[in-house]
Amino acid sequence: MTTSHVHEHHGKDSGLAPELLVQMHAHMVMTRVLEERLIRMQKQGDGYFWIGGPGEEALNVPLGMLVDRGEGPMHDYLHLHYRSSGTVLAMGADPIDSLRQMKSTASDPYSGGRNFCNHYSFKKWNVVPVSSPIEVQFSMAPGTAIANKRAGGRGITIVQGGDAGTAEGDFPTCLVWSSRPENPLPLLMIVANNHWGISTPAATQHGEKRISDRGKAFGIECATIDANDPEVAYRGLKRAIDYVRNERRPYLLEAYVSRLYGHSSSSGANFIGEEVDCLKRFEQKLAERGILTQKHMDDLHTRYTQELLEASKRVREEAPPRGEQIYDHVFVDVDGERDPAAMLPKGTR
Amino acid sequence: MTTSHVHEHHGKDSGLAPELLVQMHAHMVMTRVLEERLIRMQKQGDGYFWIGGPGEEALNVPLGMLVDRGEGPMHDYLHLHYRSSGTVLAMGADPIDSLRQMKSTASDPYSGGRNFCNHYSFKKWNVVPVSSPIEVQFSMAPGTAIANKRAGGRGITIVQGGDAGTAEGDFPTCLVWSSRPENPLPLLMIVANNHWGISTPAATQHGEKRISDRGKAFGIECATIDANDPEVAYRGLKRAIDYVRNERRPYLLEAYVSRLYGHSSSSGANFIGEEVDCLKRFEQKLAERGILTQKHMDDLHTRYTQELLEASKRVREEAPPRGEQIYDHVFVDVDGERDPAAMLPKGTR
Amino acid sequence: MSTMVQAIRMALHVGEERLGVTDIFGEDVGPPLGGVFTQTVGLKTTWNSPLDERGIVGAAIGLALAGQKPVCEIQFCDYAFNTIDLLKLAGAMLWSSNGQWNLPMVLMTPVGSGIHGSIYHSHSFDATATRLPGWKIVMPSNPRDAYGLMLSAIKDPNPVMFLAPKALLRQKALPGEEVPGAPTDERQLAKMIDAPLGDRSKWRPDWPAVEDLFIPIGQARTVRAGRDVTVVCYGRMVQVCTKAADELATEGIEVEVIDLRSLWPYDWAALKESIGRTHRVIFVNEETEVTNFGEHLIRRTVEELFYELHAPPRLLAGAHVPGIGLADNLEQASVPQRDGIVKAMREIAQHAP
Amino acid sequence: MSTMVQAIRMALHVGEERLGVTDIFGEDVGPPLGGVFTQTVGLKTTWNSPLDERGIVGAAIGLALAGQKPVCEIQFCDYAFNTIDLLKLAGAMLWSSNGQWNLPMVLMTPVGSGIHGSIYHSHSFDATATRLPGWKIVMPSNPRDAYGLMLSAIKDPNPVMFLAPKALLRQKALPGEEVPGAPTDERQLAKMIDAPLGDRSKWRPDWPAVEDLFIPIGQARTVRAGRDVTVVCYGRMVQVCTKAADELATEGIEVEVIDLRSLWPYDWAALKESIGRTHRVIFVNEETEVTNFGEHLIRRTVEELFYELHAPPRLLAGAHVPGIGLADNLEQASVPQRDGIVKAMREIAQHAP
Ligand SMILES: Cc1ncc(C[n+]2csc(CCOP(=O)(O)OP(=O)(O)O)c2C)c(N)n1
Ligand SMILES: Cc1ncc(C[n+]2csc(CCOP(=O)(O)OP(=O)(O)O)c2C)c(N)n1
Ligand SMILES: [Mg+2]
Ligand SMILES: [Mg+2]
Repeated sequence: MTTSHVHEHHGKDSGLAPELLVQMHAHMVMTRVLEERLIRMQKQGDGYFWIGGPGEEALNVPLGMLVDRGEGPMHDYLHLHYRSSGTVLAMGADPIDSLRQMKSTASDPYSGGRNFCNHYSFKKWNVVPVSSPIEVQFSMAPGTAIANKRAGGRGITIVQGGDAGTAEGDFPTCLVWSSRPENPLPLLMIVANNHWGISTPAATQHGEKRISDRGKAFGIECATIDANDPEVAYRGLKRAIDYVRNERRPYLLEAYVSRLYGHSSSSGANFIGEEVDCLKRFEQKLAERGILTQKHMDDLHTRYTQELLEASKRVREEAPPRGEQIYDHVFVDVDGERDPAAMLPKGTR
Repeated sequence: MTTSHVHEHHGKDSGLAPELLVQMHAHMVMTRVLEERLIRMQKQGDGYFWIGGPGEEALNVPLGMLVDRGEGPMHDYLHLHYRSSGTVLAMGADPIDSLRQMKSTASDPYSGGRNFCNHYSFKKWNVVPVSSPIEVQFSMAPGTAIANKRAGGRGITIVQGGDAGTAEGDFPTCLVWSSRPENPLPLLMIVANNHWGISTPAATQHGEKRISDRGKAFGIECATIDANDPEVAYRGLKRAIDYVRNERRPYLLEAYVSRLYGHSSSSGANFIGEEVDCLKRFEQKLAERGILTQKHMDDLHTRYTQELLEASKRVREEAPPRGEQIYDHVFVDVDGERDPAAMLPKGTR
Repeated sequence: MSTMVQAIRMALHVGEERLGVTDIFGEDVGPPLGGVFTQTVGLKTTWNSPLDERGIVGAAIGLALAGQKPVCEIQFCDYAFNTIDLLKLAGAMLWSSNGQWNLPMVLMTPVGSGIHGSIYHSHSFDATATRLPGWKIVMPSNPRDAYGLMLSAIKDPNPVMFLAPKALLRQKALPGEEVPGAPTDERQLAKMIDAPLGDRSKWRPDWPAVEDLFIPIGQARTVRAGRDVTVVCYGRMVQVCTKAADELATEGIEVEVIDLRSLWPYDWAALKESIGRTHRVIFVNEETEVTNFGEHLIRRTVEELFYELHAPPRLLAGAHVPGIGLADNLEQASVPQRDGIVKAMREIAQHAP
Repeated sequence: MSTMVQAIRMALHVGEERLGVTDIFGEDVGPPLGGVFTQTVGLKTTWNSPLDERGIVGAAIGLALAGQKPVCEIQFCDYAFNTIDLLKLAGAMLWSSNGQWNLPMVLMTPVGSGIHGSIYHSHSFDATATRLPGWKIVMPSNPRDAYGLMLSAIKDPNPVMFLAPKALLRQKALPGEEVPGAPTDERQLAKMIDAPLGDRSKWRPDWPAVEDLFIPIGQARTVRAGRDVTVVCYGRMVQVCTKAADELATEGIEVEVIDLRSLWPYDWAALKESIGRTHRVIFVNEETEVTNFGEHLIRRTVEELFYELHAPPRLLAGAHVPGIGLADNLEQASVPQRDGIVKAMREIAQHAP
């Protein structure tokens, strides 16, 4: 059966354990604080460009908490986008490494100072490199999903992108390839719908009432949820992930999110008051329900802010990569073979 | 309202005028005879490769009869595929020109001996060049449809491809671009579904129950018809074309067809007994209903066969293009400007 | 003193008003943004497309087939690499239809490094572009050329690709590089055609009466005359090479700098004349150095001018690595820098056969 | 005497049995057809993909990311031009992740003209392929090299592209070009591994006990020694150049023919040694002649061997036009032919400085 409906659970209890909500809240705060630190660094000249996920915490943190983390096809593969900080932090990433990537230091573990901030890569956790081209992850995801299925375990592949990106051919490629009658795949497709593509409103370009409806023609299970509520998001994600894990079939989840600081530093990276702030809304609920006091939450915010401020100072002292390192990692060596990079004609530059 | 259903009208009267059916039949016979002549030419060494449309006559001939033929955006634009001989013949193409393209003569009006047979191009009739790459026509069609809409007349754009090709990103590109809320387009998308992609059965690769369902998420009107019956096809096409002409909105039509001589000469180009022969079936009906006698139809078949045999002999005498002509038509000249081709370094070959 | 981005915008305006441009479109090209570099803000025929480069190129081809005159944009050339088949198709449309269908379309896209763009906002496109028979390729190095080449591109009945060096888009015109007819006071020009920050829904540009300027496609420009060495470059490298040449002049080495401006067709006559005089030539571009357009120019040079050469011809180009890294050191090690160019110029000038 | 297509098939079989190949896939690669040239018929891990080149390359990348060893096929390289962005991404995966993720994948695709393939079954891919940093590129000219290069490609932990000259796929091996361990009786080999016509659902191949043969990627082969002129070629042009050289031998001109075999990395040492001896060199390939890989080799030659040259280096390559036309005259005017090669060899041999 194929379903598509918006779950609304604001206010009323979601049935999730308070401990879980507290943990979720802490990850969301750290994510927000990290993004705000990255934005500040860029504005202060400690980085060239910022793009990230403030406004997607309520979706991305629960995702990170639900992932089966590990290396190899028995665990989940993640093909994330440049707004996925909440997911990797919830998985256990050290926020200072994000500052390193922003500062383009040699110590940046994700790209060695080569790529923009929030372009993650964790081999040990199956988080494949985030790349700037929109939607290409949807063409690669079926490959890791084939490996998940072949491995015979419960590992699945999760791929995430934005709403405007679904106009690229890679999105339907993922729909077609994940639902091949010959080999349906354990693949969860997540569309983080913030209703924008840089400056272009989704409503002007997209005739779909729901993006998730695009899965129906393929018999793909699909749903649309309000992911500005982390409890709704957690339950929607859990339902989807459980389905994919158990049925070994694809699922398309559309999640409404906010874009709280605009598209990127190119558009100013200033707080957008009109958008729903999932963290603020969540904190109100936690306070109302007496799960956390506002004081506790404010203190947490202050502590994390202080931690990351100090971390950013440490990062400022770290060395940048050296020019000749551009020739590192073009190929992995095959024993006995001369490094082909060494065979390059090296023109003067 | 979005509909999707298979119309079945075999046997019973379709309400189409006998004169129309007779004309339709004649075009279908000519199309079949032409394709069989092309196949023979290739087998006799009078051409290198055959690909074409035997088995799609019941779809393509009605399409050609329903087109608003002319040049410019007040008329229909056609983005056809390599099985569309029935459409261009019904529009009035001279079959001998197809033989010329098969024989790669300089007189081939479609490509001057450059392209494979059944790769049509009629500037005067808005039939844009058929190209071998699958599905790219679906990325170009929105452009001519924008021009149709802008012109303010009743002209529309019609694009046609096969079933396997819908796996390419170009097909959904056409769905997205034709249904943009900002500017919905008068665009008829036709998928000729013969259930094969060369050797690959559609059922192994495609999870869609109906390909036409893919339009639904975009609010695109869609239908699936049995186009092995030219009367069903005529009425299904007319309904679709009228809708697009009047509403200036997109329509997705999936049409079941046969592949009567296999994929191409590469797969032998022999008659496939198991597939429904739309012409044979139509002739039975015409005879049953007393609209045409079998004798008349056989005579027509014989006469066309004779005509094309003689035409092929004439074509055999026509000159091939000259080698230096490869430099013709790289650019249209801008007055006063030296032809850039003349500026080429001409390496020895 | 207009900037290159203003020059492009004014050329597109002239295209709309006097040359029949019907559609200027691409991602974020229309209101409210008017292009990620403001290159299309305030224009009449702009519209936003879905985030789909294949759709953009395809729609432009379709529009041109239907006799419209589209100018489409790929937001960064880094994102054009999933459309090469369609670009080839566009270049082949006239040829494969034996002369029936020409495509009066322009594709514009920002290229090159120099804005800390990291791996996906630093690509060059000249090597790929010159491998597309049926396309004309232009690449300006200053506002005036950007204006004049865009007008010629729009007027041309063939597909023309306009490669805009993104690092130069916001630079001001130097004397002699102004757009003819545009106010020379930059504040005034900005007030007339630059959109205000924030809400622009009510703002309308006040276009200056700019004049026609059609810089012939295929015509190079000698930026700096010199007797000792010929340097052939284009785009962002023109300024770098000119500065390097000025530096060497203090050592008494006179370098001639030629701005190719059109990559296809290119001005072989001008190159031949200059190389025949200086007998020494260096080709400079930012593109990765293997199977590079500068290598074509070297091949042409040794094919036709071998015995004119008093030194081996040189290529200075980008490193053959998978991308341009974000860190300064990485970017600088990846594309030609002034010091390396000065050094190469000195070496080749002093080279004794 | 196996054919190249049989050699490829046997190499893929060895890949499955001894080198860990997990997936051989692409359009019509699996049963019932086993490839449009029968290159994958009877293999164990083959499967058919949807008609979606982007999906094919993407899936191969994903499989390689997950530690599988895929060999994917693009049915004709003419249809790979909508995947260049993904090919670039694959080549950049290790580099952009600072060494974390290598991609053990092979992409194979038929290239070149010679089968009357018209505009879309005649493309070459060597220029585009050599513009993909992070990829290794191999291109065999005979069955033995096809076998040995495919085994090395499969064993390599990096992305390797295997370009198969489609016009040679069905040619029989000449003496010395056999696949080690394969029966030399062609009837016998065909009976063992070629599928019967018609229904193959019950047929199973009987694989011969072929031996390991790893031809190092980056190692050229001297096909024919000669003192007067060096000719550097690959793929289909190797036979054409060798025949041309044999013809000139009757005039007393001894041409050395080098089969590059690997385009990236390429065997510069071998080229340098040969050109240093003959002092005259011609590069021959089928690819369009502008921004052509042979032009890179000419650049490298003049950069390092300028004063060794007794004649201008030459390039013989494809015409810079939008396609290769179907008519014989058009195809022959578009790609290098034996007569033109003989003429160029004679000219350069007799060239007096
Ligand atoms: C293939 C490609 N085209 C264009 C761009 C430039 N670009 C970067 S982000 C973006 C908008 C993406 O919108 P969406 O997919 O909705 O994701 P969001 O940024 O809203 O999360 C564009 C056009 C790109 N990075 N990649
Ligand atoms: C982009 C592209 N990929 C591959 C091919 C090779 N090819 C030619 S026809 C064909 C199958 C097309 O199947 P379908 O779209 O169903 O059309 P049909 O031939 O069945 O009418 C393939 C794979 C091609 N021509 N273009
Ligand atoms: Mg968005
Ligand atoms: Mg089909």
